[in-house]
Amino acid sequence: MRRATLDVSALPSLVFGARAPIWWGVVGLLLIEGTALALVAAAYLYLRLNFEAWPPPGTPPPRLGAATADLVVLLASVLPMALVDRAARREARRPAWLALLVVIALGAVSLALRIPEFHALGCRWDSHAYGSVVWTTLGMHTAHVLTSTVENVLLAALLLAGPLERKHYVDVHVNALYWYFVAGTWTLVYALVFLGARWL
Amino acid sequence: MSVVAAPDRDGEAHDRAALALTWATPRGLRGWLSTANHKAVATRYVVSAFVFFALAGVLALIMRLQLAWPESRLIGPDLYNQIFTVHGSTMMFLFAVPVMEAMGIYLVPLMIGTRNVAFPRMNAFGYWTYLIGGGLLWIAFLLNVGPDTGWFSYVPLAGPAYAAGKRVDIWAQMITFTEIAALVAGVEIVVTTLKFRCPGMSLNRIPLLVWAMLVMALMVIFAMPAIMIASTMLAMDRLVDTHFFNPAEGGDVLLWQHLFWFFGHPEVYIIFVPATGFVSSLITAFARRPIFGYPAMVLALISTGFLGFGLWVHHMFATGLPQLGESFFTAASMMIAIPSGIQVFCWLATLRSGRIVVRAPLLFALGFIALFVLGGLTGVMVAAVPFDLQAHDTYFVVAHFHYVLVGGAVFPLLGAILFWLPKMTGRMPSESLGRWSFAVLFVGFNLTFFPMHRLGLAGMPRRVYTYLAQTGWAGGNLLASAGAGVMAVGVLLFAANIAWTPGRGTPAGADPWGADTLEWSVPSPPPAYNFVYLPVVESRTPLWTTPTPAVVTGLRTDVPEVLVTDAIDATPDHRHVLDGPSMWPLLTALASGIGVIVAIFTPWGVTLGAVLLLITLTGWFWPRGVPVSDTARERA
Amino acid sequence: MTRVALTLALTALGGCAGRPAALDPAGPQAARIAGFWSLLLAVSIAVSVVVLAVLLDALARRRGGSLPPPPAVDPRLERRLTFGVAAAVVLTAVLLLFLFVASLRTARALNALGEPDALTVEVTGHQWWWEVEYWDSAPARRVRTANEIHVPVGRPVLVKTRSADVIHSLWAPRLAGKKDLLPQHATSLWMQADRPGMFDGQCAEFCGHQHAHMRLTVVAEAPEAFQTWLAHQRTPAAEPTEPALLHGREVFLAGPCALCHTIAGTTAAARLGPDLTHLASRTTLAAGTLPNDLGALAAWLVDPQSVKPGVHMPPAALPPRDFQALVAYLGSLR
Amino acid sequence: MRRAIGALLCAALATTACQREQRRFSDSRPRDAERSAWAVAEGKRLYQAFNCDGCHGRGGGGGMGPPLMDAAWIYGVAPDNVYASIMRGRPNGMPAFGGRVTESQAWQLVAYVRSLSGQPSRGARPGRDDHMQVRESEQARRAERPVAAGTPKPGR
Repeated sequence: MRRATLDVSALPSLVFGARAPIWWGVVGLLLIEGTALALVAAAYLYLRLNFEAWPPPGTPPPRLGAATADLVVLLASVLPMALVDRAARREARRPAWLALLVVIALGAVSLALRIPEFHALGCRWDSHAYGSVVWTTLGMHTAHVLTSTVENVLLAALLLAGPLERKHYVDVHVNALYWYFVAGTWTLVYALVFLGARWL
Repeated sequence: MSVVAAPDRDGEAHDRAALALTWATPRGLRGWLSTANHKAVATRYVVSAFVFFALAGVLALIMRLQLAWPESRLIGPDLYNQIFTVHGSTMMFLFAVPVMEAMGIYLVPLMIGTRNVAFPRMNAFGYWTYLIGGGLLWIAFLLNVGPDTGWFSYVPLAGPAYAAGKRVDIWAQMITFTEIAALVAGVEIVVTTLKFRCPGMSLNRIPLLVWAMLVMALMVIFAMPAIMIASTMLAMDRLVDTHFFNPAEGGDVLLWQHLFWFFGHPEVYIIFVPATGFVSSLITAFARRPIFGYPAMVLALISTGFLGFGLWVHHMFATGLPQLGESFFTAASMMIAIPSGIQVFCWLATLRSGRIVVRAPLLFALGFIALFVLGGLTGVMVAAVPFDLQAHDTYFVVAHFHYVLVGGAVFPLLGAILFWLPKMTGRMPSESLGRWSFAVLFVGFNLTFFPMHRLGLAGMPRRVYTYLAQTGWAGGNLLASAGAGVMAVGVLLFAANIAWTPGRGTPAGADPWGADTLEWSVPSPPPAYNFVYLPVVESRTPLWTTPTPAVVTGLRTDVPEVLVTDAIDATPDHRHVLDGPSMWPLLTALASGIGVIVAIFTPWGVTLGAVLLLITLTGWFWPRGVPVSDTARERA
Repeated sequence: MTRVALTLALTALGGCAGRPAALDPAGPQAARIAGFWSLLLAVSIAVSVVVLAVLLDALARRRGGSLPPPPAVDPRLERRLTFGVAAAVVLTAVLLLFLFVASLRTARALNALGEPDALTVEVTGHQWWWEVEYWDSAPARRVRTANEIHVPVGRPVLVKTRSADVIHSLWAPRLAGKKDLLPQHATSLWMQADRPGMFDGQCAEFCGHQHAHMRLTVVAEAPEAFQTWLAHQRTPAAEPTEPALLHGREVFLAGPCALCHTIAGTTAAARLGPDLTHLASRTTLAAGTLPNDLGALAAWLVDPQSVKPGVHMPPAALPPRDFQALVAYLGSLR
Repeated sequence: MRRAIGALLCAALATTACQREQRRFSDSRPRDAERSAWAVAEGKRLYQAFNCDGCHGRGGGGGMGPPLMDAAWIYGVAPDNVYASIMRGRPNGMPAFGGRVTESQAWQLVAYVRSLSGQPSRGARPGRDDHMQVRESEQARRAERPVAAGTPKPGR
């Protein structure tokens, strides 16, 4: 019985970008995290309607120092991550983990800056609804930075010394996507938490 | 398409043996716990969901027993509140959404001609997380720590001030588990449907059931975060004194209702949309013709998906919102009746112009049409603000949502179970038992829920554990309770049919119904790798138009490799090796489970969970053993 | 088959014992909604009849017994069906638009009830009873009662609703739609009774253990009768003359009752529980759960938990003589 | 039959869990109020309803009356001592609520007063209430180690 066949053995087994299923998986994660962050922002604005003064009396607007530095650090970190991404596409192991170490360092700086940022909020999570929503927004983004940095460390360890396979370059490539999301959403969280207290 | 001599008989046998070896799951308990096969995980999901359905059904019977006559002292208010809350929460979070996603995870890979879902291990992780969530709720309930503030847990009643103890915390954490599982399955179905279709299955050749699952999965991705944010806020309010819902400190009790119903209404469409997919498959198979108006049906599904997010405020018409807002949401709530109408009209046209063969699965689809039209119409009624002010939070609404959820989703689901049981178990269910279970269920359902329309208009509010004799509600409630008994008999008949089939049903073979989609081209029950050679599709009804399709060759049989195709017109793009079985998904689910459950008692549970997750996720991610993809063939 | 027969019999028995409350309006609000309902019902019956007819017709034409191979689709029938489905969809859209316009008009009519001489009543929801207050600029003339809203017939009433704890929902189906009582946002509800009578209602938003027994009665009476009732409610409790009643009052003031309740004219002025100044003039006890007679009052006082498990009222652990005197005294508070 | 399974599982798992969730409306064993989160929450409601916070301050911070959230106990921290303080009163202004507060209410108040300084199990202590937040909720506070304080300074 002669049936027409479609031979696919010549097709590549390593692809990058939107061709790779893992890319879509990470985009799915970003949609979920993005929706969650957007809803927390919506709750922030909704609660704003219950206050005459924002932030409420007795709570100073948050100091901008640490947060602005954090903004610079995170936006700057996009550059080395782009290098990691290009190195991964070229499957160049050394430049990939070198650039990744820079990103990890910047991530660590960002995490370190979070401590003064939480103090800069000028209130506790249980002071009032403003404190609750501000701590939650900042806390959520900090969790993203933490998980993404831990993931970077894991990938760097794999690139440095682990049993690396060619398919892991795709993981490094899509991990850059998640980092861009983390750095990008910081602008929204920064505007909301630190500038929102002044303009809203 | 190169015409190369098809692999001859023993070449195919060799490939079949190699594939069986590559895609096999290790034996024994360890194998059972570590499987990543989409059919194994999906079957467990469906079985667990139906166990929870039975448990919640027993609770419904107890509630009906308590309400059978006025001022009954069978059950006190405290236990009754727990029972109706666990009944609602189990049906919505532990049965309806998971079982629809599980049917998707079972059927989508088979219907689009691939061998597994996109991320097999994550799929297993999703199931274990769901199971832990279900266990948490039911063990707590049996320990008298079941939530007692309703499946929607409105604040401030569910807040720290008026809900003492850990009951509502159990509910909030159960939500976290079930929503993680739902999101995982959602992403699985989206990526599998977009990237793993067999060659030739362009967007306009995707079966309607797969379209329904895709729309559901996308709705899950955008709806579930709302309930996770809301339940996390509630848990924080209750455990670490945040003030999201504290009116005295700037919080807002309506914030909870907005966040909950922004998830709540899409959730009921997440449950309903896959049911339309089942009905389309059933009607296509038993009207012996392709579905009428395929493009209209797909557009109806997509518009239902979008519109579902635009009408959540119709649950809050009685909270005194501004007039303009209410009219907008009345319009949106009425507009969503149009896509549903389109689907019903297309089904009717298909039936009208087909040569109908009546079998038990089709009866459930026909029963669905009758019940869903009634439910949809009462939906249009409560969409209008003036009438909703009379009907809101009464038994009229209880009748409405049981007509659209039981009539609109459970009936098609039961029809789908009967339709695909031969494929899952290899044996045919009993036709007479199927018909009898439908008849008893249909009569019992109407007997139970139709009188509730009248009870609601007579002033009976929801969630009352008893009522006074002089209210005049005794007759309707007794009738509803009797109907519930009949419905229970119907469920038992259906369960008997399912239990009887694997043992003594007649062998079904690959295609007992002569249906049109790809899953009927593989043996029943399908082997672990589904297709020896992936099919090439040339039409919307592959088995009817090209019974012996062209096949894809060249995929490796020594590694679990699948073909990844382009998202739009499914042209082959590259070969992709999937992960095999592993224990890490179970361990990761346990790690997150321990963290979330301990977090009920102390906030440090979150840190404990984070540390455990770090360990298990590292274990899951860290590659071990022979580098699979870099084998000699690749380097050559 | 006997079970089916039994349940059918029950249908006749339980079915239509009179028109349901929401469709037996006694006020303009409920009347408008009932009118709108009959429009909705008519449209729904028509649509469901048409759909079921088409379904049964399609089934009646079925031919094949076994599973024949799929036939070629007849293009002429296909075109006719396409036209039919398109017409049905357009008809659906038009019907929905028509219902939407009707809904808007009804909603606007509902909100247009307000007039200058409207009576204002403030209702505050508590866990599991209704505090009803007739506001007046002079504090002395303010009347506070519980679980009953007296309204003059024919005069619009603005019910300002608020909650003291969780979310409740005030609903008297024969008079108007329901409105939630929120602890934070002040909401209001327009209501008017066109004929005298007692119109029962119940809390419609789940509010805890005794949500089922949080009932209220709207007593509509002629304007003169309303004014005499209001004037009577303003008077403090009558001074007891008989020794038993005097003793009953002492027991009330000395015991746990004065810690929660108010009786105008005595030292008891706590507002945790309902105002008992004119308790005996009310038609029901315990938020519509018990009829207002001495036997029910005694049963309620001796163990409230047996009547409404979970209620915040403690049992009156009093010696029998004091208990009888207390019951007699409370029964005398016309 | 379901009650049997519940009881069995209750024994198997942490028994304090179901004890904490016990809603005994007509209280046969009022002294056990301390282990039931619902009873402690009722005690918190009564603490505000009977105006105990008027003298002892919102959340037991102290005012005319001595603070109840610190470690110092003038008349002893044991439930019976606190019960006696409530029902029979104490010198320097603590009225006797004997006839006015019923026994089960008194034991709920005792349970709440002891939870102000974190005595009963953490799981049973109430969270924040829906009023202005003066200080941490009872469950968020550190448990104090009770110390017998000296005789009260008159007229404090």
